[in-house]
Amino acid sequence: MMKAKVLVTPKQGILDPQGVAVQHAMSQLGMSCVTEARVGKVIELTFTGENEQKTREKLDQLCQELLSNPVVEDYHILWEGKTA
Amino acid sequence: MMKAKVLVTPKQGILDPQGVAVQHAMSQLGMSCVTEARVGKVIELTFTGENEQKTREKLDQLCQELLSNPVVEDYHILWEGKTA
Amino acid sequence: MKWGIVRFPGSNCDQDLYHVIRYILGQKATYLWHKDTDLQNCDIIALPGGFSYGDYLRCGAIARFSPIMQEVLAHASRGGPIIGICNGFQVLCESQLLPGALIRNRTLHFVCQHVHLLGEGPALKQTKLYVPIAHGEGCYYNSPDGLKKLEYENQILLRYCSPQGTITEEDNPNGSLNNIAAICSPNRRIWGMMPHPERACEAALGSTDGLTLFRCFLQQISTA
Amino acid sequence: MNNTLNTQDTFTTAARLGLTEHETQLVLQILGRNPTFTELGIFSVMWSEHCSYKCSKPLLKKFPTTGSSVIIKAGEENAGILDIGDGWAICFKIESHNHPSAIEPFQGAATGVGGIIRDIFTMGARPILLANSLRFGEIRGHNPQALHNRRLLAGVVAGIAHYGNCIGLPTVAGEVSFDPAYEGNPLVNVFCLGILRHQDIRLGRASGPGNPVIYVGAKTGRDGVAGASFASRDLTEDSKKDRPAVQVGDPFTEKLLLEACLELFQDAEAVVGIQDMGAAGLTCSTCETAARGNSGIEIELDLVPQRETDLDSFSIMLSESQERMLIIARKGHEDRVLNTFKKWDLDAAIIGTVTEDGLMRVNQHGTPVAEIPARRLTNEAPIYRLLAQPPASSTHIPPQPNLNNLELTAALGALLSSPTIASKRWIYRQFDHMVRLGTILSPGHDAAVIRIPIHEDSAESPAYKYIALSLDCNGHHCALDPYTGAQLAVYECARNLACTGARPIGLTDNLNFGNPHNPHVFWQLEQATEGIAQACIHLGIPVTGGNVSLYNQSPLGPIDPTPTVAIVGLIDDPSHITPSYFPTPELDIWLLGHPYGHLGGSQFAKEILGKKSGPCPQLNPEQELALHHLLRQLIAQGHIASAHDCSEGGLAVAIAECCFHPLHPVSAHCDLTCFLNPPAQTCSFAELLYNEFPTRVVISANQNNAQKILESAQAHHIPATKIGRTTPHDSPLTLQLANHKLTFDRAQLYSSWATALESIMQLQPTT
Ligand SMILES: Nc1ncnc2c1ncn2[C@@H]1O[C@H](COP(=O)(O)OP(=O)(O)O)[C@@H](O)[C@H]1O
Ligand SMILES: [Mg+2]
Repeated sequence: MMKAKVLVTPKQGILDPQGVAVQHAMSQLGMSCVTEARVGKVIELTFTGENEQKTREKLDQLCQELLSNPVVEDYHILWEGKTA
Repeated sequence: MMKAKVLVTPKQGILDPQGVAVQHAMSQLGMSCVTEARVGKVIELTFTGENEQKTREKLDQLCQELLSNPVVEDYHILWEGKTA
Repeated sequence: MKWGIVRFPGSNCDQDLYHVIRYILGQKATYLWHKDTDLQNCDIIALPGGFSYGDYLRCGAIARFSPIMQEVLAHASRGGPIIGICNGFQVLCESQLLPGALIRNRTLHFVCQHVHLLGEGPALKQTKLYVPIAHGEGCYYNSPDGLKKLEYENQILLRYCSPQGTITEEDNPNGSLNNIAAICSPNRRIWGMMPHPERACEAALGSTDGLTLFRCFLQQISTA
Repeated sequence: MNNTLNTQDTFTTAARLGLTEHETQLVLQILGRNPTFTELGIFSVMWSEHCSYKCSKPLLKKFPTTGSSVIIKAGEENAGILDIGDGWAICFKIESHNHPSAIEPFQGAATGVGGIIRDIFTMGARPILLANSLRFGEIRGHNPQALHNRRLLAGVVAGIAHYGNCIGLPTVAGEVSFDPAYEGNPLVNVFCLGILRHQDIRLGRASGPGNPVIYVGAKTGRDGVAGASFASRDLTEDSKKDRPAVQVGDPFTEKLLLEACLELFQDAEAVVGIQDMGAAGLTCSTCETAARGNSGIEIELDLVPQRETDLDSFSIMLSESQERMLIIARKGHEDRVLNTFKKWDLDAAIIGTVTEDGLMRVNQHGTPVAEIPARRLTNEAPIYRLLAQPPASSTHIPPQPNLNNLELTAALGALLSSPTIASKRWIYRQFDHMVRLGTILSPGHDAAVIRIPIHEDSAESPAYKYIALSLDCNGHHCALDPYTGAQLAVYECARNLACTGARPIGLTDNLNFGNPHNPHVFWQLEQATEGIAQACIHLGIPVTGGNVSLYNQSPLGPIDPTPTVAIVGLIDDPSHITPSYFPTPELDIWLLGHPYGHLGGSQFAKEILGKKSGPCPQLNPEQELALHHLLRQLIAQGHIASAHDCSEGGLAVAIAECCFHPLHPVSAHCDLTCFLNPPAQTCSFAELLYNEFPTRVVISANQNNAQKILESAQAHHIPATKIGRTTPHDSPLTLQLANHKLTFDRAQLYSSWATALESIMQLQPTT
C-alpha cells in the first residue's frame, strides 16, 4: 500500500477570493499577522499495487488531466512512501 | 516571514462524495489501483511577526474555531519554518 | 411580534423573507446589519438564506463571527426564538446553536427544486408539506450519538419524503442522514431548516405550505 | 510624450497586438506622433471587434431601435431601457463569453454572468433575473471529444450556477443544444434583466470638469489582460497559452458592489456617471465615459487599487479583473461615495478628474504614459465592409415515405432522449430559479414568466408587473439559410411568449459567428442580421442592444451561424398566464396552424437519418403574426388551458412534451387522420409527425369552448383542428394515423425524456 497527498492550489497571480476571505476573517479574529492566505484542495490517495515507478508517472499525468486544472491551478504531490 | 499549510480533511466515516467521485474518475482513466480518495482543503498561510510560539498557539485555536468544523473535519498543520 | 432579519454580506433571501413577514404574515419586520450590535427589540431573529461572506471556506463559518451574532447568541441564551433558513441554518450549526453540520450534497451539485416533506414532533406532527430547496451544501450530518439524541429529544422537525409521505432514500435530495431537512433546539425555540418556506407562501408561486410552517413556528414559540 | 516607440517598433508591436498596418497609420494620424507601448495597447483593445464592432457595425444599423416605449436606444449606453408603464422601466441585455469558456468553462461562464450583471446595474437598474443560451459539441459516447464536451457542459453549468446563485439572482430561462458544429468552440451567452424607475436611470458619462473619477470594487490584477482582443481572434491550439491569467469571478464581491452602487444611487446628487469595467477594463470605461460626456479624463495609475506589486501601465489599463466600476462623482460628494463603499467593505479610490480638453490622459508615477483624444479613440475606429459570398447550395432530404409503425414509434423515444430535445432539468436544477419570489412559470415552460414588485416599502399591499422571457435560435436552420433561420428564431421566440399570454416589447440579440473574413461567414452574418431586422420590424419591436461574437471557430472550421435572440414580453393581467403542459384530463387538444412540411433541418433528419441537410423550413410571417394575435386573444378570453409551440422534434414531440408536467402529468389520445387526405397536401407520416415548420401551437381547452376557438381562428385565418383529448396519466399516449396507431407508454416516454441528460452526464469521470 502506498499513500500520497496531492495539493492543488490557485496559481500565483490568479485571484483567490476564498483566500482573501480567510485572511480577512483570521485578521478579524486576532491574527492580523497573516499577510496572505490561499485556499486550495488536498486529495489524499491510497494505492495498492506493485509498480511504484508507473504509479508515480500515472499520478503525475492524472494530476494534470483530472485533479488540477492547469489553466488556473498548480499541483504538488507529497508521497508518503510505503506503509504497512 | 513564516509559512504554514493547514490541511483540513473529512473525518473518517463521513460521507465524502467528492472523494468517491475522484476515485471513480481515476479508475476510469486508468488508475484502478487507487483504493481510496478523500478530498479536503489546504489553506496556505504566510505570516509576519516575531513571536513564533504565540502564532502557533493562535493558529491552532483558529483551526478549531474557524478553519475546520470539528463535527465533520480533522485538521493538520504543516509548518514550513522561517524563510528569508 | 417583531422580526429582525439579519443581513450578512452575501445574504440574498433577506428581502424575500421580509416580503412574506410583512405582506403575507402581516407582522412587523426590520433588517439587522451584520456589523450592528443592537437587536432593536426584535422578538424573533431570522437568519435568511444566501451566501454569507460568499460561503467561502465553509457555509456559515465566517458569518458566525460577525458582531450581530454575539447578540444573537445572547438572545438565544435568554430563550429568544430564532429561525434559520438554508444559509441561516448553516450559520446556526456553525455557531453551535443547533447540533450537527451541513456538508456538500451527495450529488455534488447545487439543487433547486420543490421537495415533499413530512413533519414530526409536537409542532408539526405528521403534516405533509411541499416546499422548495435551493442549496449546494444541505446534507445534514451528525454523529451517531448526536443523531440518537436528536431523535430522543424529538428535535427533528422535517424529513424529505415521497409524495405519499414515506421516508425513502430516493426522495433524499442531498444525502442528509435519516432524510433530515429541519431540526430544532432542545427548548424548541430555535429552528433551522434547509427548505425555503418563504418561497412557498403564495399560490402564484406554486405552493402555500410555507405558511403552515411559519404558523407552526409562531405557535410553538408562543406556547413553549 | 516620453517613452514613445520608434517608428519601426510601432509597426512591429502594433502587428503583435493585432492592429493592421492601416490601423496603425490611423493611430499615428490621430496622435500626430508615435505612440507609447501603452497607447498601442489601448488602441488595440478599443479597436478590436469586441469593442468597436468594426466588421459588424454597418449590419447592425439595419435593426429597428425606436418605438414608443424606448427610453434609451441600443448602442447609446451600456444597455437599452424600455418603459413598462407606471413610471417603471426595464433594462436587459445578452452577452457572450464563448472563448473564455472554451479555455476554462467554469470561470469563463461565471465571469460572463458577472459581466452582464454589471452592464445592467451600471444603468441604475436592480438586476432581477438571469438567463442563458448554450451550445456544445456532441456529448454522447465514450470518445475523448464527447468526454471533453461533457466537461465543458458540466463546467459551464456549474460556473453559471456558482455566480448566479451566490449573487442571488434567479436563472429563469435558457436554451441549450448540441451539435458537432460547436466542437471546440462552445457558446456561452448570458442574459440579465433589471428594473428601475424612470428617474433612476444612470448614464456612463464623464461630464463636469473637475469632478472626481472614482475606482470602486475589486483590486486590479493581471487577469485577462487584453481579453477583448483575445475574443476577437480564432481559437487555436495555442489559445490556452494565450492568457496571461484567467479571470476569476468573485460573486460575493459583486453582490456587495451591486448593493453598494444601488444604495449610492439613492442619493440623486452624488453620481454624475458610472460605467462598469468589462471588456478592456479601465481603458474602455475611461475613454467611453469621456467621449460620451464630451470631456476629457485624467487618471493616475498609482492610485488604482492593485492586487500585485510591479504591475506596468499596459497591464493596468488592459486588465480585465472582474467586479470593478468607474464612478464619476459630483465634486464635493466624494465622501458620500467613499463611505458607501467602505460600509460594504469594498475598495474605493479617487484616481483622477474630469477635464475639459477631451484627452484621455493616463499617468503612472507622475509621468504620462498615454494621451489620446477620447472621442477619436472611441468614434474613429476603422469600419470594414467585408466580402460576402453565399456558399454552394446543400442537399435536400427526401420525404421518407417508407417508414413503418415500429420505426415511427421508436423515433419519438429516440428524439425525446436526444440531448437537444430532452428535458434540461439536469441543468436548471443547478440554478436557483426561485430566489426573489418572482418566478411564476419556471424553466420547463415555453417562456419564463416573472412578477416584478413595483410597490413602495410603505405600501399596504404588493403590486406587480408581469414579464415573460424566451431565448431561441436554431443553428441548424441558420446553417441552411441564415436569413430565414434568423427570422425563424425571432418568430419562435415571440411565439413562445404568445403561448404564455405575453406580447413582446423588445429584443436583444447575440450574433455568434465564425471568422468574418471568410466571405461565407460574412454572408451568413449579413443574411442573419437582415432576417432579425425584418422580423423585428414586422413584429413592431425594437432591438434594445446585443452583442457580436465573431471568430467562433476551431481548427475544424466555423460554427453554425447562431444569432441567438431573447425577447421580453409583458402580460397585463396575471390571470392570462398560461402554462405549456396539459393541466388535466378530459380536455380537447387542438392544433392551431397547419401541420405540413418537409423534414429539412429537422432533428428527425439529424438524429434518426443522420443527415444534416435542408432545405430550411419555410415561414409565412403574416400567418405567424396572426397566430400570435389569435393565441393572445384566446388566452385573454379564457378559452384555453395550455399552449405549447411545435419546435425541435415537430408535432409529435410537442404533443408528448405537453404530457410531461412533472407533478400532475396527463396523457393524450390524438388522431391525425384528418391531415392525411387533404386535397392539396401530400405528406408522409414521418413528415407529418416530425417536420419542424413554424407557426403551429398545440393547445388544450375545455370542450365547451370549441365553437369560440373555431370562430376566433377563422377570423384570424388560422386553421384550427381538434386533434384529440387529454386522458389520465396512466393511460397510453396514442397517435392515430388512419389505420396506423402508434402507442406509447407515457411514463416510459417521460422517463426517457426526463433522465436522458442526467444519464449522459453520469458518463462524466470528474469531480
Ligand atoms: N440553460 C438553461 N437554463 C435554464 N433553463 C433552461 C436552459 N435550457 C433550457 N431551459 C428551459 O427548458 C425549457 C425547454 O427549453 P427549449 O427546449 O429550448 O424550449 P423551446 O423549444 O420551447 O424554446 C425552457 O423552459 C427553457 O427555459
Ligand atoms: Mg417552445
